[in-house]
Amino acid sequence: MSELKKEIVKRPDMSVEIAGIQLRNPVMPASGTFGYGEEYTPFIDMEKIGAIVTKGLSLKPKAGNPTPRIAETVSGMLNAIGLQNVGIDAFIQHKMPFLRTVNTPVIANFFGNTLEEYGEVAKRLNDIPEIAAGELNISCPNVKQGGIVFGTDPKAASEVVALVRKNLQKPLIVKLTPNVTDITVVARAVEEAGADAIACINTLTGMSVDVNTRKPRIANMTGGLSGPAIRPVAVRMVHQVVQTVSVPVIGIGGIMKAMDALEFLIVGAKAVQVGTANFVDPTAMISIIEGIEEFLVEEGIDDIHDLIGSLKF
Amino acid sequence: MSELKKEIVKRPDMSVEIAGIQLRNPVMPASGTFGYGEEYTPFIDMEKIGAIVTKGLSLKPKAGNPTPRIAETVSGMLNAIGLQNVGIDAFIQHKMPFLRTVNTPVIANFFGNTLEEYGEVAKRLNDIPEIAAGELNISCPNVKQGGIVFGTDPKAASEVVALVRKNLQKPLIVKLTPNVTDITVVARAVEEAGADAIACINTLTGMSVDVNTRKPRIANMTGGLSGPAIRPVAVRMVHQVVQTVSVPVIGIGGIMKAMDALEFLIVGAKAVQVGTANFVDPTAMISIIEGIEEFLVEEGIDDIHDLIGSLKF
Amino acid sequence: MKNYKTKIISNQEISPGYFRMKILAPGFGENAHAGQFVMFRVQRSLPPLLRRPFGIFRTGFLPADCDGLPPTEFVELVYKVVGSGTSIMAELHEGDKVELLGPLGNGFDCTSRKGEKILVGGGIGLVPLYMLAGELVANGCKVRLLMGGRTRDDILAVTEFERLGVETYISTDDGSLGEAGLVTQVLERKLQKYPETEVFTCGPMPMLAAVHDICVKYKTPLQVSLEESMACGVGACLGCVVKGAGHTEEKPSYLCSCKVGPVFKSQYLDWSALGKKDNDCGGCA
Amino acid sequence: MKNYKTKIISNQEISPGYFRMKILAPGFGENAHAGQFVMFRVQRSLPPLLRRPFGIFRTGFLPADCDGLPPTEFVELVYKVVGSGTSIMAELHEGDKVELLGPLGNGFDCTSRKGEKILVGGGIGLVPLYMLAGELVANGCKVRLLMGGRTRDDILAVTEFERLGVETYISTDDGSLGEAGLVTQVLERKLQKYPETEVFTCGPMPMLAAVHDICVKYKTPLQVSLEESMACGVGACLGCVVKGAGHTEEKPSYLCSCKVGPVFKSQYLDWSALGKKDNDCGGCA
Ligand SMILES: Cc1cc2nc3c(=O)[nH]c(=O)nc-3n(C[C@H](O)[C@H](O)[C@H](O)COP(=O)(O)OP(=O)(O)OC[C@H]3O[C@@H](n4cnc5c(N)ncnc54)[C@H](O)[C@@H]3O)c2cc1C
Ligand SMILES: Cc1cc2nc3c(=O)[nH]c(=O)nc-3n(C[C@H](O)[C@H](O)[C@H](O)COP(=O)(O)OP(=O)(O)OC[C@H]3O[C@@H](n4cnc5c(N)ncnc54)[C@H](O)[C@@H]3O)c2cc1C
Ligand SMILES: Cc1cc2nc3c(=O)[nH]c(=O)nc-3n(C[C@H](O)[C@H](O)[C@H](O)COP(=O)(O)O)c2cc1C
Ligand SMILES: Cc1cc2nc3c(=O)[nH]c(=O)nc-3n(C[C@H](O)[C@H](O)[C@H](O)COP(=O)(O)O)c2cc1C
Ligand code: FES
Ligand code: FES
Repeated sequence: MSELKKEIVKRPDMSVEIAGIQLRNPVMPASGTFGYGEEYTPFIDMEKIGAIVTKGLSLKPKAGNPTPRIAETVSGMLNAIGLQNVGIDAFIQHKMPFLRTVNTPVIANFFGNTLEEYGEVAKRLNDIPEIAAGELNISCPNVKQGGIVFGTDPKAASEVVALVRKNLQKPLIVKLTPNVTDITVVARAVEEAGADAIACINTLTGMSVDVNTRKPRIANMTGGLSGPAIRPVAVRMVHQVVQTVSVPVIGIGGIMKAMDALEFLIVGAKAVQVGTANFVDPTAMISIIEGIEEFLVEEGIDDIHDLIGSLKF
Repeated sequence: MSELKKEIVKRPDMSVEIAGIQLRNPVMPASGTFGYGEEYTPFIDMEKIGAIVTKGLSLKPKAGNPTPRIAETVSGMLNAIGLQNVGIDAFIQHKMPFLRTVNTPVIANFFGNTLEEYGEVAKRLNDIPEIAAGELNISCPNVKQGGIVFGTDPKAASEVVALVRKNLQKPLIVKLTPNVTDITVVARAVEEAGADAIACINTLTGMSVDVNTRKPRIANMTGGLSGPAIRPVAVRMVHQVVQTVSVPVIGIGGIMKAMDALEFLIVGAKAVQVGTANFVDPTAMISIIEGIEEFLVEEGIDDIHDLIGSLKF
Repeated sequence: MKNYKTKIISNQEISPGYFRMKILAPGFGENAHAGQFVMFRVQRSLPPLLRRPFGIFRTGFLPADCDGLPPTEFVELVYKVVGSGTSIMAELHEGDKVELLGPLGNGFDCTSRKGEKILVGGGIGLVPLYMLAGELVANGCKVRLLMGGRTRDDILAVTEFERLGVETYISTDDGSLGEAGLVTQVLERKLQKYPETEVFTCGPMPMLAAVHDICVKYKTPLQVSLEESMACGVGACLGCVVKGAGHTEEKPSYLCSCKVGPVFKSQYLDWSALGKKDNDCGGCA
Repeated sequence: MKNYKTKIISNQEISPGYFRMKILAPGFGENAHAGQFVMFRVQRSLPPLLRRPFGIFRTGFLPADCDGLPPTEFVELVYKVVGSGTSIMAELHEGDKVELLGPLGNGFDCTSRKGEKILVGGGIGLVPLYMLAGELVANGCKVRLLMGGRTRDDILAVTEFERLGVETYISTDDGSLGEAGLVTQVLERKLQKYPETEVFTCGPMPMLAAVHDICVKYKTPLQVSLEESMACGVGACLGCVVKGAGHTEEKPSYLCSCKVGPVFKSQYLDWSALGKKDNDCGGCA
């Protein structure tokens, strides 16, 4: 783009609203890949990104899985962290002080080991005025129902969302697992149960074997596959969900650069989350925001809403 | 390995039996990536591989989907060929003459547009003595049930397998789709309905968007994701199915080299299929066979059965 | 048709963004015809995953280095850097290992010797026309080549075509070389002047479609070389098909462009569908 | 701690399979301590996906090229080619662009100045000990370095350690350099001779475990540098944890080896678990 053109064009409006929260742009980290925000302060300006999303929080601290917990695969990685986190109390005490200093909406990702616990964590979030919204991770096994993952069963998903909806006095984003036959069924159930927005996808369950030791490469045997390898599955599912629900959808899965984020926006995601890319390049989100803005300018689009959902089909 | 050692060790026994068919080694092409065999004769010796698996056959010729049908993704590819094939009659007339000349078991992959058609194709396969087994692809939409894919519903899967089992007087391999919440449920249903072996996985449904044209990169909008990107998902599902059923399992998904095939064998697959890799390197299967043999020699294993299922967990 | 595991003899930029790559390929030439192609494996590791198709620019022999040694046979590609694969190719050097499947597909049919021949090439579409021009000239035909491109940088190998004895006519969109305008305008003039002609073309789809329309208008036989996305290049994946003439939803006709093509007689193609992407129906694989 | 988008000054093989890479890194040295590490991005394109962690061998300044210009600051890594990422690194050249996150983690604690110091390094584990030796010598400590390796090729930078004023003792499994046998045998002899000592170690896990056992036996304080698989290097992913002393299923204690470590005081670790892989429980992410 010529210098001249750069001067003339006014900067496009990148702001979006998700579940009632106003974001300066649609780019935010994916839970579990950005710690509690503070870890990345040396590398990026927290007030340039759309929101901060915390590591998944539970009522009590959670120790997580044995190691090795991560393994690289072809254009992806497997992780089985096991939702290790400091617990909601320590979060309030040790992590919120930093988050309060940042002028960017904070979204608290959370989960429970039982239905009741989900409800309890939701209640505790009400006590923290600086938390803009809760992001409910339903990709966890329902201990009571013999380990069936909440998010793979529309009824269980609906139940947990309804309970959380009742307890949480903040906007509620529900994050879906891709390990299902038909994600639209779960999306619809979750919308009807009261989700204000849907985020997808979480990781695909995968496994990798060290041929020389004949052991699984992560101790937990299976782990969640993330990174560019899964992007086509994520784009497909986000597209399906957008076609199904009327609440806003946040697209996640293998976004490394602006072009990748644009795929999700074009199929109709109103915002995107960047996960594994933060590990590869801690400044990835900034490049993505700049790249989206540049694309809008080059395409002569003033408002990002004119791009969102502009898929031709 | 030293020359000396090479002379002393006897070549390990690589032969396996799948559903009553004796294979000289456990490596064969995945349906749809090897045409009807003849296409690859300039590049590899058909009598070195374990079996030949044909493109999916239907009762009538099938034209397939509009183009573009394929697109490369990060470490994978999307395809929506739409099961284009010559139909069973033309197959017998034009493709069998070549296949008869090759001293390698031929497995006919097949499908139907309706339940009845599945049954009809199975019957027609009985007329071809040189077909060693049928491989039933249940990843197709059931027209009658509103397009629900046979293989994603244990009841529909069971029904189609039972019908085919009744009609087919040959060993029956059933090939599963990975686009399900719990592949073990379908695997069990299919085993109970009479499958002699299970092959998995078929492709993961994915989508990719050309950001500049804002159109899907394949005309059919969604396509099947294959290649190394999906291997962790495939290894996980093969492991799950091996733990669930007692019939032999054929592992498929992202196998590019011997090390990849070994992952599947170690988790318990009795044979493997190589798909996308044939496009990348038409001699891939030969390298894989040689690589497995070399690994067995180096590990001092005489019989491949001592490797199969040797996962430590 | 063979899988060559071979190495690069040279790889040079010949115009901004255009490269010529000479690759060692013993025995390649005797089976290669104008219009055929190769599937080129950019590197042994990812990315890219799939091979990339490239037309054969020419085949030949390097002069023998020492007395007594046989001369070195090569195949030469000319490529434009457009994406990830060709960008990596541009970085390759003499001696780098590459793999090559070929020669593949059906090339141009040069059996009709009567009349004059007009070749219409746009940009990188000039590549297969070089070998074609050579064969036609050898057959004793009068060959005229209409070269089109966006700017002068897109007009390749003019001198080499002329050395074959080909009459060249250049047009560029911006007028930076030859006539300003589209190559199809030149074609129309030439067809008015030389009605007894056969046309051969390769280039971007809009150009091919325009050439087709003109040839229909002048009732001139036309052969076109198409560029479809390819995965296997050998007729196994069915990813590269194009709609044949008379294709309908009810009686569909798909032709494998790697096996039946990449060169087609224009009348056998469904021109209403070509170059358009459409999203008709569902299906599984 | 910063993300350097920088370039390579030099990259040389120093022993079969071992390389030294000097990287331009202004301002790096003033914040770097012995035992810290960097997350190195092998190349901008895939593969590999994730960055790779490497210890800091040393930091320093190149002599100024011209009068008046400030001297060039660098960080130096020493790495062994073991897999896909390090293989690609071995092919990099002067001037190639690379990215570097660092300095990261907590290094060795050198505050205790009393007594003698014994450093035990196995193979590539010698890397962080070089900077440590420098700091300890500067503190006025007497430093002995026990270097272990499979063969003479695994014994790195002996002369450089000696130039610091370090007493070196070499042992190799095959006896091709120094004493034949394990470095831990030498350690035990030294501890018998110099009981008032502090030990620092880095190397393969079986060696670390053996060093730990010996130090427990001789009641000698020990600091170990661990190598866990890492994705982020900054404490965000929780992929790199190790079990802390007193870890139980009921009261689990996981320490982030990129943030709390990679150097730990040995008594804070759960040695019964270290170096063993175990598959206890399920979980989602
Ligand atoms: C029969 C045939 C002959 C060809 N001959 C030449 C030639 O002589 N010189 C030349 O420069 N180019 C030729 N092409 C086009 C060439 O194959 C593409 O430019 C190349 O594959 C792009 O690879 P990439 O990785 O750089 O681009 P990508 O990053 O993959 O994509 C860039 C563009 O190239 C297209 N493309 C990608 N893969 C393929 C593929 N497998 N087949 C066709 N198009 C693709 C994409 O649709 C996209 O528009 C030919 C194509 C065919 C089918
Ligand atoms: C704090 C720390 C400091 C290190 N310092 C050095 C050093 O100074 N010099 C040196 O040569 N090596 C060092 N290593 C080890 C180095 O990180 C690995 O050798 C390197 O990551 C292997 O990459 P690869 O792609 O070549 O191997 P891969 O092909 O990925 O794997 C080969 C082996 O390396 C291991 N490995 C792969 N990725 C990682 C990772 N992210 N972290 C740890 N291990 C991994 C694998 O488990 C496998 O056993 C250090 C590791 C850590 C954690
Ligand atoms: C190391 C790691 C930890 C994660 N932890 C969580 C978590 O605590 N809660 C959650 O909802 N998702 C978690 N995820 C999933 C990511 O938020 C995201 O959905 C997934 O990684 C896909 O995006 P990506 O391909 O951009 O990484 C985690 C992912 C990774 C890689
Ligand atoms: C171009 C293409 C066509 C395919 N056609 C079929 C088919 O006709 N029937 C079938 O059962 N599977 C088909 N498949 C799926 C493969 O057989 C295989 O299950 C899948 O590609 C995963 O293996 P891979 O990663 O090794 O390619 C096709 C795959 C590709 C890439
Ligand atoms: S490219 Fe595979 S059939 Fe033509
Ligand atoms: S490597 Fe990510 S937390 Fe340590």
